Amino acid sequence: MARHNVTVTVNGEAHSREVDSRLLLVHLIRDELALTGTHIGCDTTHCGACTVLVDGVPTKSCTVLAVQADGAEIGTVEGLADANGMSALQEGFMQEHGLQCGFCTPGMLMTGTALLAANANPSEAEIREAISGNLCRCTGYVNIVKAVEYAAAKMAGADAAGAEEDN
Amino acid sequence: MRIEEKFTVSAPADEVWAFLIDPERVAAALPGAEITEKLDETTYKGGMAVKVGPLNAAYTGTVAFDLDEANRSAAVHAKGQGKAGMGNADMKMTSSVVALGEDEAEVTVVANLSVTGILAQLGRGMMQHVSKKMFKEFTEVLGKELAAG
Amino acid sequence: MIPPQFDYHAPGSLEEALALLGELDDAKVMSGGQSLLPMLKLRLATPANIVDIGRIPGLDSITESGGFLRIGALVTETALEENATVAERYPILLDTAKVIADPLVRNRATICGNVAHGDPANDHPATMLALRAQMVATGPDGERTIGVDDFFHGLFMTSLDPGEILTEIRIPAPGERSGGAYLKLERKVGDYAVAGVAVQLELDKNGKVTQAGIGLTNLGFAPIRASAAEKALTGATLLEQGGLMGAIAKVRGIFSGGMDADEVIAAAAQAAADATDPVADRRGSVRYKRNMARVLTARAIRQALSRAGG
Amino acid sequence: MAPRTSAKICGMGHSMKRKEDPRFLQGKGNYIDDFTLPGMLWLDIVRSPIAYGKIVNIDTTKALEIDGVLAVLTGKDLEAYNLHWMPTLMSDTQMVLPTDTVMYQAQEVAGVIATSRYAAADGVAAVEVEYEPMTPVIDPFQALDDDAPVLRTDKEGQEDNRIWHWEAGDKEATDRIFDEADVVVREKMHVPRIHVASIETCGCLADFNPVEGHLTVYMTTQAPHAIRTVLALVAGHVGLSEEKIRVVSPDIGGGFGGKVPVYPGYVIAIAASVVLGKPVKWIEDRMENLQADSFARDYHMDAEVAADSSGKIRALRIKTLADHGYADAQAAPSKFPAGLFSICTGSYDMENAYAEVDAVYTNKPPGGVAYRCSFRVTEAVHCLERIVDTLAHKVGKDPATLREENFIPKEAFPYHSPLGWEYDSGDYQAAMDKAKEMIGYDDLRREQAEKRARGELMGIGVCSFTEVLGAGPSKDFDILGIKMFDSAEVRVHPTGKAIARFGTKSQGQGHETTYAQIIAEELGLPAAHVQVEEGDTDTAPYGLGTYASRSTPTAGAAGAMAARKIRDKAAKIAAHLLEVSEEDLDWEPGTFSVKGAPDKSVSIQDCAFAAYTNLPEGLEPGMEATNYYDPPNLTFPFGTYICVVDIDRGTGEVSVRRFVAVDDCGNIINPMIVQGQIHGGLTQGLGPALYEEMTYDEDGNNLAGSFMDYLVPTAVETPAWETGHTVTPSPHHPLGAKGVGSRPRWGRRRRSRMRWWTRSRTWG
Repeated sequence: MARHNVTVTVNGEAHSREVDSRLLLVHLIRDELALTGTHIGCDTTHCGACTVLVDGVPTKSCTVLAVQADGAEIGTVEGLADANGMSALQEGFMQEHGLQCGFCTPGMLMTGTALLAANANPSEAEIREAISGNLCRCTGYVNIVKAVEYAAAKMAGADAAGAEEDN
Repeated sequence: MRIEEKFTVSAPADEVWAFLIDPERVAAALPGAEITEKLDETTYKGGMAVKVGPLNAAYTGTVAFDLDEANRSAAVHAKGQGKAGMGNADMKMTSSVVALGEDEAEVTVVANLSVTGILAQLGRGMMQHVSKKMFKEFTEVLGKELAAG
Repeated sequence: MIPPQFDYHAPGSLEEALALLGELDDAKVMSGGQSLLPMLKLRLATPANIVDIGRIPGLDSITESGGFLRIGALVTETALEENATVAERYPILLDTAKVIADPLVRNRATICGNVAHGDPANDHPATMLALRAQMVATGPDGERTIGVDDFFHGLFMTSLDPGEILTEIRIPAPGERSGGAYLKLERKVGDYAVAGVAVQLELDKNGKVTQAGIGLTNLGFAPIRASAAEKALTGATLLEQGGLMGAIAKVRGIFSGGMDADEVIAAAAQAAADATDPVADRRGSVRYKRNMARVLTARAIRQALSRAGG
Repeated sequence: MAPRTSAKICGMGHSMKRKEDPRFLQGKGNYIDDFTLPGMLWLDIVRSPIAYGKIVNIDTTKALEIDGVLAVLTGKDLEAYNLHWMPTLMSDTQMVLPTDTVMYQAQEVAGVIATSRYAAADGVAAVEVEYEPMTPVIDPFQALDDDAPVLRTDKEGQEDNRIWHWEAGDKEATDRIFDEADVVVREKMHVPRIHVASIETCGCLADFNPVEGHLTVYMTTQAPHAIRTVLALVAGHVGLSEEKIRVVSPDIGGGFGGKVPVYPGYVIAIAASVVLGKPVKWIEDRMENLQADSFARDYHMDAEVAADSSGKIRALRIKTLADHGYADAQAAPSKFPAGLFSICTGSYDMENAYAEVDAVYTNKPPGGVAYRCSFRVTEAVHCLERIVDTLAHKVGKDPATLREENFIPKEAFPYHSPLGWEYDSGDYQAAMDKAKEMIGYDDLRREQAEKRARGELMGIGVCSFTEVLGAGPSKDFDILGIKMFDSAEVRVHPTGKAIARFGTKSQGQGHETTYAQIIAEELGLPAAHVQVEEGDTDTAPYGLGTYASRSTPTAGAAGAMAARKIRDKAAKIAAHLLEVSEEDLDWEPGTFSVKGAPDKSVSIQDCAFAAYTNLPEGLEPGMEATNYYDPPNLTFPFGTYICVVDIDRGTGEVSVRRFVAVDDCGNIINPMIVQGQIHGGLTQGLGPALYEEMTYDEDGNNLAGSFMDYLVPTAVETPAWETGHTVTPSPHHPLGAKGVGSRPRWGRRRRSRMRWWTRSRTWG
């Protein structure tokens, strides 16, 4: 079986590995790079627990080969918080009780992060549609929707504050 | 799963009957099927490869014939096991031939097919489609072969 | 679930890809991989080689030119959903893309992949039938164009040769008064259709149907064109017309004993149902699925009419 | 109820943000597949594609040729150590690996051990197993036919497929009422076989140290202590005695009852680790999880209600057939083979009742887990609420009114039910009133009447349930003989910070937060200063674990009681510090002060420091306490749920327009968490009502073995749940709490989607 040199930048850090053709991206992230925040929940591309950002696009990493991601910028849950603390969306999940067992949460966060990047003020229906590829068994989704709304409001507030400062 | 087919062949009933009880010819008319060994007068070893697009399934097993010459009715019991945990298939099929005219015969096939394993599980009626198609191809080949013969 | 072993190839050009397909034994083309990878993980498919066309430049554009909408091999469902031309002029395509799998899968899944997979449960094939699309297959001897009616042969089977790649789908540009809709009944988001119906209608200036295209999803061994239903609609005037012309048409209709619009639509819907050959599974019985084909066809016709600008 | 403590202390009634969230939100949770040990090997399992048959031969040659594959374990290998069978929690037996016969599709047949998960998977595909299929018994009714083959030929004296017969109530008296009743309604219903489908599958990492003879098992279990005991019982004879076993249950990605049983994979991984002397990891994939792990429900119920002509319920009679698969592997209390199904008289006062359940073997996976429910309570509620609805239709009464007229009045508590329960407290009308008001019940009924007149379909469903939680009091409740108490150990350190350990194990319920709040409530220490630990059998006190909504009623109470012991000791220290007698002290959470001189006070932290530095004479140093809490009774939470659905007449599609849930779970520890639990329970009720069902074809093929066909609702199908609550404290629980965490309460009047002709009375 062919081996391939793969270089990916994960959360801003470049990693090179030699991998088999068939290695799944999620296993590269979890097993080779030891970033275990990205989870595996199904085999059939339904649950979204493995969602990561590939060049900014939320992607189910169990349905992508590691070689396909060669050269890509990958974002995982470990990259969401920075020196200033958790992101607005992470904070929203905590404030609105958008998680229980926490297993689907990293995938939800990555999908939610991409949604907010594309749509700063999503409606409830848009949020529900956006996370429809991410299954959650604990929360009933109500509080996940609220968490995204919380983050949108917080980010809008921060933007407004920033704009005022610029003025 | 029960499949029932009735079709007419433009050939004498004797010829149709001779075809239906010849394992080699039957296998040749079924795409993917082959007879590999004769175990005794009525039992054969064989295989069946099902290829549908990128999907591959191969079964190996035995075929046993139980013929009722007087009524021109053949009971065939084929059972096979899939490779790599694909599951098992079991088919009990009775085919009977009735002459409709000198050069025309009617074949009635009643098959009970039971398939276990992932192909049956995927819940999309895939096996029904595949077996329907196989029967259709079989009857076409049968019709052609005999008409040509 | 772990895929079986295979060798992966990522050609940088179409020529290179075609050469690989020519050289390699048992090679399978992959674009978005959203159908193929799950099949590999289930070990239902075990190709020795995978040729990933995802890195070939120039295959990811949607353009409208020469009387066609041209969808390249690597155009994703998401790209289709976000395309302004599609939203404005081909709403049936937008309808279709939006009900495929889920948004994350659509970020990688391609329209051409959806079609080339040859799965009668996939949604685009029916829409392509309704739109009378053309499939552009590129092989070692160059391009050939396959009409959609000659493309689908059955479960996972198409007219594509093993050495060919579906490089483009061409959809005839819609006439001035035309409209289409795709309706899918699904058990939940992300599921294959219980039944799906694509309807594309072209009207003349009097509102008469000049051309009808109807395709059906997951209702048989292959995507189905509901020809009798199309015929039932063609030539019929299904829109209420205002003013004097409308009144005259109505009176004429009454005297000629012709069917009114509701009756025509009902007849077409029934004809679509009659064209189906579904199997019973967890999505429903044969009878239920046939009925759904009827109900959805009627609804899709009405929506197509209203989009045709009533 | 307003919180008694300040926001800083954050005791009961505060919606404290969860202490576990920061690690989950930053990808730093520790789930089972996140563990890696040096030299770790991988186990993957060969499973049967057929439902029933003989194993003719297992050929491992090709598998062993694969690079990285080290060994293949079969039933014969385990038989050499007498490890091929194991007991279930219901004292039945279950195969670890078969030696001759497979009993259901996806049953474990062999274990492949390899150096990577990829090699192990290749090994599984290369093991060639030859089967001789037999005709499976799939239909539980046919399983009882005289000519049905006996499936459990391994069990001596087993002459048919019946597992047990259970009954409750006075049959004769009940029959008499039925004979003379004005009205009798009857309905047959099936609560389908479903699956917990937690997003994390099951798995373990077994690490046997051959030098010390010590085994550590990291596993996704809701009941680590019970599992350790079971492992010791199964493998004690090969030297794995209980003190040599440590079970560590890390963060769990959802349990819902499905992570209580011992699955064969765990035992195979342990056996492999013992044989190879290396750590062995086994992680199920989704299809294995859905197809082989314990199911829930699968009760075929034939229910009848006898009433007078006005709809006053007089008696209830239920005959049930329970399909348990090939082994009874429930995790129910020993004396309750049908769980707490006898709560089936629910919220209604009636003269008598009789319920019986027969359990049968079939060729399906074993189980019967308490899925988001207290042992068969969901089945009981479903059965009763549906038949009560049928009665309302029969006597022509509004379903809500009929319920109200039959409620046990609040003055009647404690109430003795005809099937032997003593309900602790309740005010059913209050919950009904609140639910009706929240949803605007009367307006909806009017709208419904108008719509139906126009031929449109709209349904309104009402359900008033009573649950029974908190198993349980030791006089009645045990699992494999172990009494169903639970435990807590609280230690307050000199600086006034505490660690509290419990015998339960959270799977998302937020124990790290709520338990800290309970300690905070009792001791006045800020909840932020209370570290909660669970799941490590080496450190946590013995407990029966978290399932069946028992944690707050048992372990929560144990935490409160342990904290009270500490407070009693702190009072002695405070009296010493303040130089007064104990009787002269007042207690406000966190502070002891002298009666009449509130400025003369010491804090609980002062007392903690003094416990290590400045003790009154004769008092034992330190500040810790342990409590094993044996509840005096169960708790009986209740509520009313009302749902409005619109139905597409053409397609039968059901969409939930609104759903109001009013719950009464007694005093609430953390309202935010309780609301979250209710949302989750509702969604897991929506699933089986409209989407989820494990079905089998006649050949025993599981037709819902992946998320392609096991339809877990997404955010699009799930409505925006509306919740409310009333508070009726439990008189016997130390905190007045009743527990929550269950509540999948959804009717399934009709599987409307599949029936486009949906009758207009759907859910009406």
